[in-house]
Amino acid sequence: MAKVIFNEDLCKGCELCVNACPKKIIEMDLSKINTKGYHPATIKPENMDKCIACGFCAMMCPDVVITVIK
Amino acid sequence: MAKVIFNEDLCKGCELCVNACPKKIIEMDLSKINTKGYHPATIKPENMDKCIACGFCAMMCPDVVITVIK
Amino acid sequence: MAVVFEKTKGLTDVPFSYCPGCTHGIIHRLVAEAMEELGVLDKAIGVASVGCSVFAYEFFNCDMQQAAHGRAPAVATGIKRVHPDKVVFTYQGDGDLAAIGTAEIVHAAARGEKITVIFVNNANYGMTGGQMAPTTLVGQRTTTTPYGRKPEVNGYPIRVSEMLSTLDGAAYIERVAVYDVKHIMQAKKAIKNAFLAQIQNKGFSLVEVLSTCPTNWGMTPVEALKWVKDHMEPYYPLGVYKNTLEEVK
Amino acid sequence: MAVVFEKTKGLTDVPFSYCPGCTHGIIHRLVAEAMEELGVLDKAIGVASVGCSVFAYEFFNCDMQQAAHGRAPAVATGIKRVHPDKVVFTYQGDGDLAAIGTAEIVHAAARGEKITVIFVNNANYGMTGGQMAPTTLVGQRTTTTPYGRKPEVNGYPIRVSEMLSTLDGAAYIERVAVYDVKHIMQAKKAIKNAFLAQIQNKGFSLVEVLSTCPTNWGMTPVEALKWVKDHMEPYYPLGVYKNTLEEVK
Amino acid sequence: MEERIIFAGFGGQGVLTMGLIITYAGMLEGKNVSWTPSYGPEMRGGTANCNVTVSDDEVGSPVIIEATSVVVMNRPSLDKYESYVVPGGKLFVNTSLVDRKPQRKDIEVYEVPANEIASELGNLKVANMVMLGAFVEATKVVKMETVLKALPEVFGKGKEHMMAINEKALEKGAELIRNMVSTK
Amino acid sequence: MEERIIFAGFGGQGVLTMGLIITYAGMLEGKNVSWTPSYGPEMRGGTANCNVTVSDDEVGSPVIIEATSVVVMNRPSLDKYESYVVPGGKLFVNTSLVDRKPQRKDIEVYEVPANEIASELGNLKVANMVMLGAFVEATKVVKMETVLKALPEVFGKGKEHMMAINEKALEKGAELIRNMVSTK
Amino acid sequence: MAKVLMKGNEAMAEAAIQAGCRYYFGYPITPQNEVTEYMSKRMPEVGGVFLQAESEVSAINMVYGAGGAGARVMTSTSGPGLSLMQEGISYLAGAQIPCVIVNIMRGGPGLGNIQGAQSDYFQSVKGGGHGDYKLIVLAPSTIQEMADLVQEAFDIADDYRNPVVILGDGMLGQMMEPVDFDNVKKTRRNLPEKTWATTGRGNREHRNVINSLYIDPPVLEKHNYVLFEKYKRAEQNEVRYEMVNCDDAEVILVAYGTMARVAKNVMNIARREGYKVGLIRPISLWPFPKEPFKKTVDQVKGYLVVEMSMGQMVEDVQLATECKKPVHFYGRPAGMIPEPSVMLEKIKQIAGGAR
Amino acid sequence: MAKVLMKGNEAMAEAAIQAGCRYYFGYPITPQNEVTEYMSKRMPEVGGVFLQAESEVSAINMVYGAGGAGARVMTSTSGPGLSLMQEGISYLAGAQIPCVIVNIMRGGPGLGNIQGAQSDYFQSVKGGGHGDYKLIVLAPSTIQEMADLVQEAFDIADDYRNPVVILGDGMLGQMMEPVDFDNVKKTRRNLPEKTWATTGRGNREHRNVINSLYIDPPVLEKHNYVLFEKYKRAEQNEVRYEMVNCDDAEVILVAYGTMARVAKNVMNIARREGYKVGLIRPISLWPFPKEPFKKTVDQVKGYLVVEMSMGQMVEDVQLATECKKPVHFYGRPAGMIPEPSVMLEKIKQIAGGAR
Ligand SMILES: Cc1ncc(C[n+]2csc(CCOP(=O)(O)OP(=O)(O)O)c2C)c(N)n1
Ligand SMILES: Cc1ncc(C[n+]2csc(CCOP(=O)(O)OP(=O)(O)O)c2C)c(N)n1
Ligand code: SF4
Ligand code: SF4
Ligand code: SF4
Ligand code: SF4
Repeated sequence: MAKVIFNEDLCKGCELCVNACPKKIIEMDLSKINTKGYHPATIKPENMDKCIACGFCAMMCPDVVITVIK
Repeated sequence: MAKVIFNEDLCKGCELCVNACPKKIIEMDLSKINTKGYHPATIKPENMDKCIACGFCAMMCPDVVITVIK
Repeated sequence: MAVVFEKTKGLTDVPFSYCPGCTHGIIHRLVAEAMEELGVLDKAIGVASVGCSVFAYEFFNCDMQQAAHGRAPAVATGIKRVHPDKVVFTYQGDGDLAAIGTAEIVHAAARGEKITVIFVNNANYGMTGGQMAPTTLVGQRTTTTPYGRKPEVNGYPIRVSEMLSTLDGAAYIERVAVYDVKHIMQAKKAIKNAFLAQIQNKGFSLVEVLSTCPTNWGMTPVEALKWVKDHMEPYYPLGVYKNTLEEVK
Repeated sequence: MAVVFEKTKGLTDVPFSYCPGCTHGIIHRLVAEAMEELGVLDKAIGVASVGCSVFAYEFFNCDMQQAAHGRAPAVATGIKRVHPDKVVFTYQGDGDLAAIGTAEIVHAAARGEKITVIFVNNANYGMTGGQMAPTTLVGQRTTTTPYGRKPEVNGYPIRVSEMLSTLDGAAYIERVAVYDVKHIMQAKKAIKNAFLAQIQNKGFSLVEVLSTCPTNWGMTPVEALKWVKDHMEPYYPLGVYKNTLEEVK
Repeated sequence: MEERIIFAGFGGQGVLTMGLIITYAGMLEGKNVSWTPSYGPEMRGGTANCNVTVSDDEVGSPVIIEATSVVVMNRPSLDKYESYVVPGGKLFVNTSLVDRKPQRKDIEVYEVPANEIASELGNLKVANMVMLGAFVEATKVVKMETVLKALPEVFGKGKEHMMAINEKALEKGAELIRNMVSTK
Repeated sequence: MEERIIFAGFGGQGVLTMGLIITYAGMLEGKNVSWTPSYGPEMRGGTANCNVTVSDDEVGSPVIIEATSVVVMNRPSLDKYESYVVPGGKLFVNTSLVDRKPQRKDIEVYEVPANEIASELGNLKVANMVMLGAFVEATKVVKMETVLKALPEVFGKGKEHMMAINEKALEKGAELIRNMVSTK
Repeated sequence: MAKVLMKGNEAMAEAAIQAGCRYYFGYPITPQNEVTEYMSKRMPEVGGVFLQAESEVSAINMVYGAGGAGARVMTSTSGPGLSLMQEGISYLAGAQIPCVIVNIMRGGPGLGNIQGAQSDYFQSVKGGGHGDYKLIVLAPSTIQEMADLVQEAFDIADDYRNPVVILGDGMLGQMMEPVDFDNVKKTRRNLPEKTWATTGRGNREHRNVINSLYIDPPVLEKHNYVLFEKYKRAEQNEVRYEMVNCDDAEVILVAYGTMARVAKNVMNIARREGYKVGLIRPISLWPFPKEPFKKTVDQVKGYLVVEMSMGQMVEDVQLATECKKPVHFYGRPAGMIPEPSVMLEKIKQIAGGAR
Repeated sequence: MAKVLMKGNEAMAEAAIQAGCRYYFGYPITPQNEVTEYMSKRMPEVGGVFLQAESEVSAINMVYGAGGAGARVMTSTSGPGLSLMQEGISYLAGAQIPCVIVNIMRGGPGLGNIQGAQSDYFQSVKGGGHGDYKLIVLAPSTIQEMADLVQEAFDIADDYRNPVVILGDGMLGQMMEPVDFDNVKKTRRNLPEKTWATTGRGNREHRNVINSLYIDPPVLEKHNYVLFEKYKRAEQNEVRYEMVNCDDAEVILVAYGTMARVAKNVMNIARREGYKVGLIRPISLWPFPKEPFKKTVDQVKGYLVVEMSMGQMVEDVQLATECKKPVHFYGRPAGMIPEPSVMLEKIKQIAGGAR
């Protein structure tokens, strides 16, 4: 199963990954504010299995927040 | 009859007019040195009637030494 | 478990100072990955210019110099002449490269200087607050074209890749964009080719990357990507403008 | 009796300071004649640059400014913006225009600045003793390329007309030569067209003139003309590179 | 009278605007005023703050080291500026985004949950106005009515639709202070 | 001993070379020497001249105002430099190209028809060598044999074929002086 | 027009327009970008020209062209940009072209930082470019004074046919204070007509030529003397300064620009503590005001020069005092503000007779 | 290698090569073209790089790159070119890059003329660029000394990680004198390894970064203090000057470079006429030699500073003498040589007690 790891404190909440994800499973975690003051991107655990490990989110992220493993 | 007038003291002896003249009637006056220290270009009186007033010498002269009238 | 994507060793641990969603970050990553994949990190010397990417010397994991505004190609020339066996690159914005640095980039290209230039065209001066750049589109509002760029007053945007391609010293010139994954992949290939042109001693190489400035354009990052596609790309056509590589990868 | 040829009123009485046979003099005359014939002498403002033609301000019979090395297009821009109804021109050598002044000429062209540039390409720096210029041919010996210009070290000569023609602001660009009467006549037509492009508010205009430097080339003036034809012209093809004139004269 | 005030927070929280409104109001009241922004080390994002002086005399140094009041809208600003308050001066803390208590005991501290109140008002963006209301009520540097006059000048055209909510936010902040027992 | 010499003429007459040869020869003889060219107002063409000092002491000012000798190869140079000669000093005039007499009475004047002699030798270009021969013979600033040693050094490679005629020209110039009654 | 709250950068731009400046050429650089941005908005409104040049080198040469063509013209920049303008500035001085150049100083050297600083004093006052020339350099210390001096600067420039520099710092550029444009303080002058300008010959008898080349040394020398005659006149007529509390002062603070405001505060504190402290604030940095030092040198124990730099104006103070009394220095570079407490300490030492 | 007759420009170029300089970037300008031309011939012979840049701006930034990459590197120019280099020079100083910059001065301001002059003193010594920095400035007065000082300059530059300027004039550049390269006078130094240079990381633990940006004011301030510590060390160790006949002198001439040679002549003449005249010749213009003035100030009646300018070094002499004795000035700009007769006249006046 694929796994997407967000280095949350680096996220700037730009939502480019949200936009890039073909499965539309990335969303902003409105319950959290990171040290930079942003709601970080996340994938809800229940959505993680929809991930096809295409790596698009990681390729799109301008802040190298995302690691994808399979 | 055409007439070519040289403003002798401005001549720098470059010989471009000599080269440009289709009738080959311009030559350097080795008997003279002008105030700039050059042998100025000239047309011998006996050659003047060969002039066709094409104005090539004047157009070629970089120092605007030459006036041509007809 | 296999790693599909992880951060390249070509970048340090210092977080980028760019605004949220600014594609400077993507371009940085591509350059760093290209260097890592080509195995040249230990012999790379980069030149940061003046602009939002001024701190690039903190981000690339190799030796770096910070150059005066517009002079990165001259600085890179100095470095390359001393270390002809090293891989030297500059990272420059459009104000830096296409305005104040015009003479330096034209002459580095004409000299066939064996350096690689990453040219980030975001159609304005990001760092200083969104002023007009030489690449600002006609009609585009910026802080110094509050009524929109008017050709009668400010003239026309410069197509740098096309202009530099007229020079015999240019070995590889390509214009790319990073507004979606497909184009990001193409951009990476272009950057690798540009480095290869240097490594193969072909001459000067440059990749022009159409980039965003959501902050000064007054758009969300996602809107900004779309603006690149809809407005910049038509005036700045993507493609390879010069290529003398032995084998195009 | 009819006057076939006499000195134009566009020139003052000051004798040229050029070396014997240097074609700077021919080009001066053509520019002055063009202005006289277009009837713009009383509203012309010229800009002399730094090079052998630095004293141009003494020769042209109109208001003149002397500009810093390479900056004539910027100076002309300042003048033209203040006097948009006047006719503003620069007279620049290849060191001035294509080396130190690269940014200024590229941006004047990109801005579509309504000025006329007379660009004298003599493949070296005349004034300072015959050093390499950006237009020096490959293999050509100069005082700073004593072993001949080597592309690996000094890169390739810049074709200015071609480069500037990539810019949207350029309205008229032509390359001409003055090595014989036929070409001199064509050069004059080109210079007139360039002024017309300005007068018609079309944008930026430039005429590149292949010129000689017998002194530093170590040739007689006649040999120098032949060298232009045999060596320069093949690398710098003559012709119109850009033309937006309403009616080509 | 000379009030030297520092407004500090993240970029985007509207701290420069808070300072500007006080400055403008001070000018309307015929005081000598001065407003100086300053940037943190990161030019993009990061912290933002401004120094405001409202004085009966000519304004001296535009840079404030000894502040009569400090307003902090986030945690890093508290860490940085707590020490700038003169003994007996006032410190305004946006408790919505600051997760620690001030340590100084020789100053008056006002705790204002600005984001929460703004959120109640239906627009997070007016948190700065809530704080400003509290600040004006507590310090009386300028009159509230002058602040209301200054508002349209500072916001300029195109923001008229925001006036009502801004005024409400100011009032909410002021109300809080009136109801508050200063936590000395 | 300190000799301060000005060589002057048109560009192309080889006046800088004349100066250089004397300077070089001075150095070979262990003297302190200095050679300074200077340009006229016109950079292209026009006048050329150089200042040469040959001295037993350290050379002071490289710019000569009070010359012990002046050599003029053309008329404008005579007009300009006649006054530079110190009383009792020497003035060498190339009469081939100078159509007036010097006016000074307090100096020694040497008239050398350099171009004519050179022309007799079959090469107008060695007029400067004729003059130099005369100069060395008259002033003895350096020995003629040292001049002959200096020649190949100054001219460098590729000019060996000129040596014979240069030497002959020097000798002709020197001979002229030996035969001459100085026209005081 | 009532008092308006404006940034220093904006106030200077508006003042220039009110002084009849219709041509502005510049290039963005922090901390003066507001000048450029204000001009880009306002110039089209008043029928003037705002042009963003491709570089500072280009900007200053556009100023040369426009100024030589007879226009009131201005540019503005900060340290690195001013360095790039040095050749152009030397040309402007040589060709006697009036113009106004604003330098809003930041920390240096090199790229340094963008904080307000005062380390470009030497560059402007002693001549950062080549050759013998002088710029008239004015240093405002309030936003109102920025507006006043910009207006005055255009007149001085035209009066002397010389570039005038407004030397501010990032603090002043960014700060907002109320400005009153109706009561601008400036000297009334009979300005000469610009008969020398290249406007196109038209019916004029002679050609006009703008030039700084005088290839013949005696001719260039004469030109140099002409320039220095002008400078002498400026030294007689254009000296500006402020003296506060100097009558009975035993210690005098010397500072300009932003630093003078801080110094004034410190002076007040020191007075309250019983020290007789005064302030000399040079407003014209060149010509440097010598008079206030002549007037006070006999009475004081010493001067304390404070600068936001490692010490530059201090040399001119030493020269002005003719070394008759100790001149102390305290400064901090990099946009750091010298500490009032340290200044106080030094004042006390000087009052106590420290040399 | 025996003594060779060389132009000053050539001697400097050869000296640089002998000092191990293998990289030269420059742009033609009279009166220093011989440096460029010599380098273009010689560098390929010794395996070095001569590159003609597209401008002086470019040249100085190539120097930055090459110097930052660890090379011994040099450029040369004259006034207008040096003005264009000011931004780059400020960066070099800020980023602590060693290099040698030659300025062969000509007449100014603007295009001026091509005669040798001394009017770029302020520009080099006080800082023509922005920000607080210092250049070490050496002024030779013979061709031999040009060769000596160029060699020394490279060592000083490396020792201090700072640009060093050789300030000559057109006269010195064009003049020929014998040079002996076998007996170059220079100080022996233990030069630090260039561990900071960007050479490509290789196996090095850390990345090397060349930079002058310190955006945080306290950090930039610390950097400024680091620079000024270095400058203090230079003030202690790098002062150079020549004193002639000062022991019994009542009047002392002060001059550098070409002017010092003329002054020496005048001194000799004056001595012959019975006046006790000496000469102080500063060789390092920065750090400026204060010592010779301290040593002589009590004994002399006055100093006469002579410059080929309108008066620039004279300010440093005034500061160095602490105004204890009159400092007179006589200068001529535009490449005109101050008249020996006038100098003599002034000497006599000073000897006679003129103030
Ligand atoms: C000589 C000089 N002039 C101006 C500046 C100010 N400046 C800093 S960044 C910048 C523009 C940067 O724009 P760009 O190159 O497009 O890069 P971006 O910030 O958009 O990435 C300018 C003008 C400077 N630092 N130095
Ligand atoms: C800033 C500056 N750099 C260098 C020079 C010296 N310089 C004078 S003319 C010239 C080159 C001129 O060459 P070009 O433009 O080709 O004109 P040409 O003399 O061949 O007609 C140079 C480098 C200068 N005056 N100013
Ligand atoms: S792209 Fe990166 S920075 Fe942007 S929201 Fe996603 S994880 Fe955060
Ligand atoms: S072309 Fe003109 S200058 Fe040349 S030789 Fe003929 S007349 Fe004389
Ligand atoms: S200002 Fe623009 S270019 Fe700069 S970091 Fe922000 S978004 Fe990117
Ligand atoms: S040096 Fe060359 S370009 Fe200059 S005047 Fe002489 S021949 Fe013409």
